[in-house]
Amino acid sequence: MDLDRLKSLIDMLKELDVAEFRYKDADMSVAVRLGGHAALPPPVVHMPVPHVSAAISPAANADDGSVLEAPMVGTFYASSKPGTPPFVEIGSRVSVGQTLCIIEAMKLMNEIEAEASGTIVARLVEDGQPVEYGQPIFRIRPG
Amino acid sequence: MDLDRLKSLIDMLKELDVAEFRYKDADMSVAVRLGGHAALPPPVVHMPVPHVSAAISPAANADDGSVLEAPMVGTFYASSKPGTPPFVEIGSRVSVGQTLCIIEAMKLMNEIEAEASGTIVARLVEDGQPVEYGQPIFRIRPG
Amino acid sequence: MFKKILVANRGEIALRVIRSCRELGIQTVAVFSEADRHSLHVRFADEAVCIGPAPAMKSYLHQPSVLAAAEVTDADAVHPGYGFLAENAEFAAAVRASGRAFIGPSVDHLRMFGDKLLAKRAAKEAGLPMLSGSDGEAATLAEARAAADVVGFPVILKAAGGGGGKGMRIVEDGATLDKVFELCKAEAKAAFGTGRVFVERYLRTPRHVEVQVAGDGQGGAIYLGTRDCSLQRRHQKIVEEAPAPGLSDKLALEIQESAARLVRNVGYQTVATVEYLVEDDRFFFLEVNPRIQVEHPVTEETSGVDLVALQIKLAAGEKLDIPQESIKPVGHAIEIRVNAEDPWTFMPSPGRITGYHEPGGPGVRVDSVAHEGASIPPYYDSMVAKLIVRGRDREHAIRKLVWAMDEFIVEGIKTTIPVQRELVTSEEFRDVRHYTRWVDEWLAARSPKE
Amino acid sequence: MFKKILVANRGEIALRVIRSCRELGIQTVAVFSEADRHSLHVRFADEAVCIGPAPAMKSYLHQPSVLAAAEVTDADAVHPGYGFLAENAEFAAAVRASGRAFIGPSVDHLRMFGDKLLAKRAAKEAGLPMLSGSDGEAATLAEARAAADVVGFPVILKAAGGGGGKGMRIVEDGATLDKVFELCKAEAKAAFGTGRVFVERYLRTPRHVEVQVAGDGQGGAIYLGTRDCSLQRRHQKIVEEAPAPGLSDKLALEIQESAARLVRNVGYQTVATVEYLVEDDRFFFLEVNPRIQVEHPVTEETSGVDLVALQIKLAAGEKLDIPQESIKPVGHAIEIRVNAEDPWTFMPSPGRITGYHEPGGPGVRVDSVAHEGASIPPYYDSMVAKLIVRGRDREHAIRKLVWAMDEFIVEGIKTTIPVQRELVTSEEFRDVRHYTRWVDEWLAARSPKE
Repeated sequence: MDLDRLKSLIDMLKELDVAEFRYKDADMSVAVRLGGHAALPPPVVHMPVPHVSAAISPAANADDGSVLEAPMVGTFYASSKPGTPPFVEIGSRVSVGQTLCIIEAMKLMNEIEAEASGTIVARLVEDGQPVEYGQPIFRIRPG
Repeated sequence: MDLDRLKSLIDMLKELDVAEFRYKDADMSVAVRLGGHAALPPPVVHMPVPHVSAAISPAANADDGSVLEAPMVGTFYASSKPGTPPFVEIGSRVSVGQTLCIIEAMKLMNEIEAEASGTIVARLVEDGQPVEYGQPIFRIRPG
Repeated sequence: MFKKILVANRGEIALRVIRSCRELGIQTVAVFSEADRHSLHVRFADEAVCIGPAPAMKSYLHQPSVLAAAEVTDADAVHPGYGFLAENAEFAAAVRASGRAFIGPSVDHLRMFGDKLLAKRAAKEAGLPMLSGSDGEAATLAEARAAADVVGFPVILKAAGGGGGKGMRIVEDGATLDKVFELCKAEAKAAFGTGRVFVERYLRTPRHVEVQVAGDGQGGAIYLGTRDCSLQRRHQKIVEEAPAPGLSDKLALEIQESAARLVRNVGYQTVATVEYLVEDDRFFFLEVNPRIQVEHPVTEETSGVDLVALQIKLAAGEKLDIPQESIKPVGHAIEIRVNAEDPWTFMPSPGRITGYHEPGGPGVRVDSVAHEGASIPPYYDSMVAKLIVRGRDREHAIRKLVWAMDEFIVEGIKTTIPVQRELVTSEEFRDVRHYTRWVDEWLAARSPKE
Repeated sequence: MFKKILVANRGEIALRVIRSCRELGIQTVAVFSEADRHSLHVRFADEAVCIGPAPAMKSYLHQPSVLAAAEVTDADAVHPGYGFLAENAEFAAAVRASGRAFIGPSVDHLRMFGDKLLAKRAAKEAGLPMLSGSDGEAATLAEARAAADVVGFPVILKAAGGGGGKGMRIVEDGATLDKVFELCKAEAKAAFGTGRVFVERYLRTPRHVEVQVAGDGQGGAIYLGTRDCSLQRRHQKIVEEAPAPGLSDKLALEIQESAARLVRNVGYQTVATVEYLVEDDRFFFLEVNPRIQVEHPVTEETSGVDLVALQIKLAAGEKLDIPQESIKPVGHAIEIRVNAEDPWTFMPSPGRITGYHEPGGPGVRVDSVAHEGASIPPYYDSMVAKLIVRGRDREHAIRKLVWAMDEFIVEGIKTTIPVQRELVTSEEFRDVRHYTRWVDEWLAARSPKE
């Protein structure tokens, strides 16, 4: 390996604003990924933003089924009325179109329905808690 | 494995802001991934600073001998007086302690001497030009 | 005073509102689209709610989401910033119907100033000088022809629902008017929901002069100085200054008093801008912007008044505690809108900022949420920062501005700084010989192929 | 006026000087050590010269290199900033001997104010109130004992060559004085080149009040307002404000007039700061700083005068064109020095800045060369930025400052912001009950183990 030639190569790649480079011939192979441009550096924001959802623990393992996200901002209700049983429980089998919860916004009760059939693995929001757009509310194992 | 060469390689990769590097040939293979903090991202300064040395072309190939840098700020003179022959020419053999040029600062004529013997490969500054600290002024092939 | 304000906006104006709230001791809620999750306005608010995906129609413009965010965070007031829902009477009504304060004017005033014909009527009643024209709607081609014949061609045909440079067309002669009249009405109906149009005299080389005013809805109204925003590209302001240069003291006083009179006359409560065209020492009412404006900082820098704090206090029902006599503008301020655009084609240049340094030192202010590593998303306006300088006088402010622009580093995206630098160092700008269409003509002359 | 100024400094003050030069239309030369090659002060100068390796002794303090840089770039003046060579009479003489202007006072005035005994004599001659003490050098232990007995213990033993918090020792009683006197002289000789010392009355809880002055060497001298810098850690200022709070109008006037009198009396030409201790409505002369000071922006923000531009104009021989009557300080300004230090141990925290956002908006000014990706090198002082806020009054300024600190993002290194936030929100600071050693006592009480 010729360090000087290598340096010239990398200098050239940088000048050409190349992010990744792979080369192979009979004698050698080389692969370079250059810092800065390829991967986005972490944004300035490192501290957790005090979202309304801050108190809610994030979803567990990625293989524990798929996540259902809140399609709107509002208040999450697990049952149709206080004191009545929830629409679904952990372990419930659900089918497409079945109501899973209500998100109330501006006095409107929006029934949130299952998009696929499966089994409820986890509920990620407490009854009566606010949710924001895109916030995970259920974890459902398809099938 | 030659640890010193490896260190040189990694130092160079860091300096070049390389994030990942793989290399393989008949004798060896090496893979390096540099940590997020190790690699300095490119500084904001991308435009050339209008140094007093800006007009001077940078040194040529890295294998053309070693560079002698100006040990001080001042004005570079190739000869002892205007009209007299320069201390050294391209191709001159020089020995340790031999005067190579003068850098004048505040009316003081500072004789700059060779630190090792060798052959002058290139003069990198024009007669009468200002030089800054650390600016390459000669390229000398040792021996 | 309010306990918690939801800021229904993004970018620099959201941060600007948060800054004044912090000073006033008011909690803040940011709303953000998925594209803005890492924006600094989100970081600096006390709470933040994601209200939808990146497109504005599904987030910042989606009223139910914004209202629901106010509800779940228990905010007692909503500040709309500028743009988005700031002048939407329906939204203001919905905010108020939900028991919250809308930090802006009454629904009636939003409707009045959102309709150019109603606005003109109110201005006329307050005795403001008007451009001659159809004196109300030109309902038929015959009415438009009659008005144009009196005024003299070219005339300008404007949609009642337009404003801010939108919904208007210059008509050179009667034949053209015959041809475009019905088309204009149809376009206006499609764009603004009302096909009402009117005819106005067309000025060739007017300057855009506006007055910052504030009213408390209780008979109190003050003016806080003039601004000149005549450097416009296609009706979009790109450089603004305060006070408006080149006005005689008499004219400056008249124009400001007339603006305050209009606000007082209609019982307006909160801050607003009354816009005029000025030509040959005469001024004509143009429109009213019933909100905080992008260029409000130049007035803050010369008057010393925090306009956002004032706006919040007025919305909370406080009386105007600033006597007119106490407003004594000092020095000269200029703002440039640093947009992520190609400086010569004005094509948007969204992307990631790879290097960033804001100018600083005496008399330099930057309002921005930009930083190295931040992205300018393609979904919204292209503003990166507002650069505002304050000098002893106009010449000093221009010199300071030029150096501040040279010191402003924004790498990774293109910005409009190069074209603004040429504009503010032009002889025309220095000598105040520019007018509202001058930038367009200058750009056309500069590159004839554009 | 000068054509090209070499700025013999680094960091924010180098950029500050460049900013005023740009406004005045003067070319600039930056000098830099190898550690500062990528610093913004280098980028923003018209020319830049590397003058040596990282250690200051071999670069910024190395006079031949700085002088040679001025020579090769043909600069006709040198601005020394603060620190480094700013108060070095030998350097000022060498600059002038090379046919260039030194933007600072005469060599005589540098020597006068560099020697605390000469400075005190000049102040006394100008009729300034002095702390009682040895009235000149205490050459022998007997003289020191005699002075201390009259003044009463504890006394403070100061080196004539010291200043700025260096070269002084509090002596509690006669036995201690006997023990330390010769040691002090030897230490002074080693540190400052002169072993001359003197005895002064020791004040327990004084405030540090100073006056910004300017003279034109032609009999003209003005004062531009008071500053209070009583929040100090081990004699190093960490928060500064203007005007000094809690002074009666009479005292504020007296203290300022006496400062201008001193400057006028010695025929001083350029800007300076006259420092005082204030206790119980009495003030005592402390020392004169014959240069621009770190905390000059708070005076700029209240007086509206660009002090660096004024300094340059005075060095170019211009007369003082600002009448005393025209200086009418408005509002209140506070500066904090954001240092790269652990906020509680004050251990330096050099390193690379990985995230950076400066606060902005109305009344906020930041003087800094920091940015994301920039490094704070370990070789020089640890300043990252100066944050300056301007408010209607002190309470408003404090509120604004607190929020501006909260909005200041500096990631990757530690900064002093957290301790400064606690200090400026303390009851003692609010009620102006703090004094020069209060921070040290507060810190000691806060963490008894330190």
